[in-house]
Amino acid sequence: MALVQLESWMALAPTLLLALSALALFVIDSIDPDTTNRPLLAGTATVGSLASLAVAVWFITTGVGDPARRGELALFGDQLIVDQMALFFMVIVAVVTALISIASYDYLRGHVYQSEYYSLVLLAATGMSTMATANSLVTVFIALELASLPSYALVSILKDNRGSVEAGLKYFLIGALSSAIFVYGISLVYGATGHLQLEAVAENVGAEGFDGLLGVGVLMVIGGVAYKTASVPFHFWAPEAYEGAPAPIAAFLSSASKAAGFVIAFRIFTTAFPLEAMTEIGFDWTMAFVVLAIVTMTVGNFAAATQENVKRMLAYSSVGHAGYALIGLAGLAVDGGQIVLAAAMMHLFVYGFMNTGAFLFVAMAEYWGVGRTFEDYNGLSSQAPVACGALAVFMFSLAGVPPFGGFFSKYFLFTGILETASGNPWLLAVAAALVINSALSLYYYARLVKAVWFEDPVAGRGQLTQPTGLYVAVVLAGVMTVLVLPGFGPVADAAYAAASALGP
Amino acid sequence: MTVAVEYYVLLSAALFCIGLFGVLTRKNALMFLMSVEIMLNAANINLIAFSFYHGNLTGQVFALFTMALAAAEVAIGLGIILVLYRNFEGIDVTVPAAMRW
Amino acid sequence: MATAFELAPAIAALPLAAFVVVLLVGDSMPKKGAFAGIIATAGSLVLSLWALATVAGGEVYNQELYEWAAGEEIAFHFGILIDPLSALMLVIVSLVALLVHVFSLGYMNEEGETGLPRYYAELGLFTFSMLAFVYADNLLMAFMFFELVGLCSYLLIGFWFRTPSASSAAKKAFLVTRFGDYFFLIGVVGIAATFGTLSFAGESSFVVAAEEAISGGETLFGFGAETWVTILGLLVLGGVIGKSAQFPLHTWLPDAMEGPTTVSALIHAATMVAAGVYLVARMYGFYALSPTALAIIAFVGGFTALFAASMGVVKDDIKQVLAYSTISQYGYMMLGLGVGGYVAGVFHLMNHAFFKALLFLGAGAVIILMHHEQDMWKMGGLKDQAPVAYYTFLAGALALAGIVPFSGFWSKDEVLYDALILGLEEPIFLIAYAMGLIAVFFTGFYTFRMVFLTFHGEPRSEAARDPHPIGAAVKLPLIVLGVLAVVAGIVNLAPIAKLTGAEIVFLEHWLDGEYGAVEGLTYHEYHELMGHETSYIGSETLTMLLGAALSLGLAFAGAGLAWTLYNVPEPKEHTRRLGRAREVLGNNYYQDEYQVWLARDLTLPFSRTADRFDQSVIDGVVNGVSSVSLFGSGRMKRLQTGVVTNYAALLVLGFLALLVIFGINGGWFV
Amino acid sequence: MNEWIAIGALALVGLLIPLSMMAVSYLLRPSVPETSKRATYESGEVPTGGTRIRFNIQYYMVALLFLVFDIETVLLFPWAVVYRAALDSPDISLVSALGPMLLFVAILLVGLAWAWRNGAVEWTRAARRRTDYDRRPIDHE
Repeated sequence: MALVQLESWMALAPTLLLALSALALFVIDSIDPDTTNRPLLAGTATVGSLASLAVAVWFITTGVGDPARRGELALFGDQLIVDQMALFFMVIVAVVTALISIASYDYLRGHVYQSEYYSLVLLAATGMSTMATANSLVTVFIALELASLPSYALVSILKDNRGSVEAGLKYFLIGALSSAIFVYGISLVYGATGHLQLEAVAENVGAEGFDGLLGVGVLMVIGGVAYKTASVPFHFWAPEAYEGAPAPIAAFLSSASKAAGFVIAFRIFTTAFPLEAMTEIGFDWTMAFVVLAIVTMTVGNFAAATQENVKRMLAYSSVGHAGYALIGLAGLAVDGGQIVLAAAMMHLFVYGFMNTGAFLFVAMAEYWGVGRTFEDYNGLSSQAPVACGALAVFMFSLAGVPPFGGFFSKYFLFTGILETASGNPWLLAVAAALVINSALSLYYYARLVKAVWFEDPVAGRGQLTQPTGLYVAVVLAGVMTVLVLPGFGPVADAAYAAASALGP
Repeated sequence: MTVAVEYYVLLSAALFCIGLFGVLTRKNALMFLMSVEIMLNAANINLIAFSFYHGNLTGQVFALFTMALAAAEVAIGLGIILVLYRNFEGIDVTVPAAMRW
Repeated sequence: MATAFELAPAIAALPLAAFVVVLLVGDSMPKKGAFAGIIATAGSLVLSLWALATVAGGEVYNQELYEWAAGEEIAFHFGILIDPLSALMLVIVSLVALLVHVFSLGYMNEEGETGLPRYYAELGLFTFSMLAFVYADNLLMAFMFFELVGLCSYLLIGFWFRTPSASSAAKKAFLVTRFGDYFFLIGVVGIAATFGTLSFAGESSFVVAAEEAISGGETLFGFGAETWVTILGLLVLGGVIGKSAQFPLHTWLPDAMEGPTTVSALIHAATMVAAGVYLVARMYGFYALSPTALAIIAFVGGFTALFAASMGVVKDDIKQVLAYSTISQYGYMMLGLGVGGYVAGVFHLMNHAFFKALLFLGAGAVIILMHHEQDMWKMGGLKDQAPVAYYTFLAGALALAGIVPFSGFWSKDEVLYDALILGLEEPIFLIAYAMGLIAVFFTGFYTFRMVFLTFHGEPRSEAARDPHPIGAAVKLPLIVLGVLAVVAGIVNLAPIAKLTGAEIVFLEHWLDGEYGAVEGLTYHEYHELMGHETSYIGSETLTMLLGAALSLGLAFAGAGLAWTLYNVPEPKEHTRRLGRAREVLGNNYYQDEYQVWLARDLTLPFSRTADRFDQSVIDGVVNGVSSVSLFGSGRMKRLQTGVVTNYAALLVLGFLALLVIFGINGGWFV
Repeated sequence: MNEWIAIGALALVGLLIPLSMMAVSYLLRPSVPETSKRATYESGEVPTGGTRIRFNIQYYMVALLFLVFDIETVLLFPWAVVYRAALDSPDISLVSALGPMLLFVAILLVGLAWAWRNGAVEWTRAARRRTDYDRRPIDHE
């Protein structure tokens, strides 16, 4: 029972709030283009994203999108849909955006384009939030571009910094190429089915006889989502973009943007391309995800293992985690694969905290100006024990060491596969790859912890300040990474509900 | 006289491959961008042709959106190329290669 | 007016309070904290008696007090279970603890020991742990206090930690019992994982759950329910064997004599060692489900009884003799429990608590008399010098030897009787019975050898001729316990009851819930669970008389042999006649040696080999894997050339590869 | 398929005519090579500097603004096509027909206002922005 009966379009409130905050920032900047009122700008962004978060959580608790309670809401002729999965990912996006906004308060000290920065972040978040609700290839593409275009600008927002510009250029060029492939794939899917709305596509798979075109088109769509989720072979932009971008933006892209990429992947492949019909026309797309998952996690983790630059290590690890999340789609090959899908959603949720936190720690290091390599981080714990404690939590959680959140999601992924995949050698291979890569990942994550906690401090490092916003964000992310442990029940329930509602 | 839809697909595929060829061979950032635009337009051809073929307008409308987004992409891209030029004194996309491995 | 049960937490809390107080301000207290301990244990005793009376009035108490961890499957809590068994044990423990405290006034304070506050504090903690263990209502809580008991005994055995032997004995006691506790812990985890509960009593107890699992024919962890219950029971039994010093983990106990004699009394009579047997009695319903586990208990008990008694024969140190007698007597209890004699086992536990406390305190008195000399060959003739000590010690000795009508006779006889009637039905148990029976002879012998060497004959040393006087604080506990050792048998005069038909088996009725008990924890229900068949020689009475006569005869024979050999003015070391056997016995069957050998010559080389294997092969493999990984990593990241057109090319190549694979596979191009 | 023959013939003719004219010209004309013929400006002007000069940044800004509004009309187009029909339909109110587009234009106006205020339409470059950003160089050498 809600207190008020809301219009159905109000279900988009989490997204609309983000968009409104972005517009509000434009208005603020129009009124005073020279403003350096950081509390106002960061505050607007934070309040907007927190409001979005609150509304999304409220919707989840009141049963919006729950088929058994208030029902899924399809809007604008089924172009958008607000269901449990949409809300789940809206929460992830809003949380990460809030953390980024808080952290950027300090990071942007002295920056010229502050209001632009925040409004671009919020516009990108709007795009990601819309991706969560997109239910048609049209809206998927528009939302994806709405998320991508501000991201290009954000990565290269340090206009006088060659690294930032190089990162932005590479991100943009690969992004443009990928979106061209994506939209071409969409056009082929449209050609083969005559529709762009996902359910309608599903009904017409194989009906028009362009089976080969449809196969190529679907593969191109896979390419599009692989780009957005930084999966091999569309991952090449990721290491550079994350390394060169301002650290909060790297956090934003590697957490929220990746999650948004996965939500469209989950949506498209569970709704538009029913596995049975697709297998009939000769494309068992779960096989493609099996291959992508194994290759992605292997490439990501192996490349991360010998990095010297912390941010780049995290970037490659982010690629590796994309591989873990891809398992969710690979797992749909068998009956009951929703468990694996739900585990992948949980992993993305936890990842939103731990990875954001890790990148924000790097942001803090950049703020301090201590350097970028592992050696530069040596002995930071003696000067900033709290932040370094949080870093240790992030690293161990990313590696999947109990009792942190990352362990549980990975554990659910693993047991999920084992439970459902009995006899499917491909999925068992995925499970084996998961274990091997997790073991390898522990090596390089632990290396950072060792540098920070056990190595002697670098000589001659000056006093480190305590930037409030960054500290708050890092500690918040750390606390959430730990708190996910007792709170895992609700998260898991939400993920299971979202995944089972998708049922093929 | 109508042209069979397969020919449109062939045309668009050719256009797509031309664009792809440009992407792979051109070092100039602007040429890179133009090649991507060609690829996007290849998709547009597909969309419009199939819209006609299926007899619904969805594809045409989506083609309009694609054009709009392509324009927005170009706007962002030109901005990035501009700062590229400022920082690297040129718009050769192979020059910025400091970050690797 | 609070009821006894509402005050039940105070039974354990009082000694804990004493511990805290003495630890903090003991140095400035009169008698270095002894009075605090005495008051606390006296309070515990009073409350325990009240609880006992309340149970006698037909009430029981099974209350969860505090839940400290709760999961979806299982919740861990502290709680109190006061039923006939635990009420009885509470009284025994608090009584012995009180008397030990009082005795310590004479033994420790007057001897001018240093570190007394520590001593009394540890005694308090020890008492607290044991009392809390006794009325624990679940296995995990029991385990925690079981461990705490072990810790306290470590502290107390090592009280004179400056002497190397004391500290090493303490370590040994700790490590050996800990070895058993590992199995216990695994058992606890196993039970929790299997049944989702650790409660001893009530509908949701693991005993009930196990019973249902067996009757339901469930398969647990790949085993049949009964097999699994047996495995769990045996795991828990590991802790019991360690704590109650049963073969083969008994080696710590003789060494533990390095502690103050008062501590030995407490450890042997009522706390540490008793904890093991008590645990078996506490979860008897669980063991009753597994005939195999019971049989193992019986055989371990019977064997230990004989084995330890035989070693007691050749010891020269008075405390060593008592130590081996303790091991032996606990063997009897295990035997009794193992053959289904729940009442007999508990009865012997109670009697033993009294007479062993008496004997140890008596030994303590002798040690005071002898100016801290413990070698029996240097004693003699103390009978006339210290009559109180002599007569009380004698009462204890008679009870220990099992001479009618002293308390030990009744309980030991009942244990043997239960073993006999079961053995007549299932002859395998006759072996256990026989071992117990032969041990009676040894017991009679070594007991009276000890008595005669200590008190009779001529003084054989300067100290024995001029003994140190003993005070009232020493005599009072001796007298109390002496009386109890004589009369405690009254509570369960089963043989007389059978002969006359009089209703005087109070303990059996007590444990059978005639006065009130928690459902499921009564003697006859255990009996039903076990379903032991028994048979008799002729009639029940005849069997009973025959058994009693046999054991009594053997006891007298042993005592008589001791009389002839040692009740002479100048006894000689007849042990030489044993020849090589003496050496074996004197060296405790080389138990320590083989365990050291096991540890040093078997385990250590094995560990070294394992270590070498680990360092060479495993590490080699790991290092190999990691260098391959790192090499692979170096190659893998070279893909990322930094040139964006290369990325585009690789991206397209990757996509084309996918397209070719899936396209050909799916037949898209035809 | 005979229509295609006509088209093919047309294409052929279209190709042949310029090629043949170029061939004829090549055969007829005299060839007198001379350096001044290679100069950029045969009038004698000597060009200075490179052919690539830097345009004022504001060209770019204006071009972008033009692009934005150009594209806006593209998106207005389908709306305009159905607007009249929507108004005639009894199911669709004026607000729901006009509202979304007004909202769209309003958002664009916010963007325009922002661009205006930030100097995108000022022809002379505003020198108010400091570019001392980035005290934390992320060098990649």
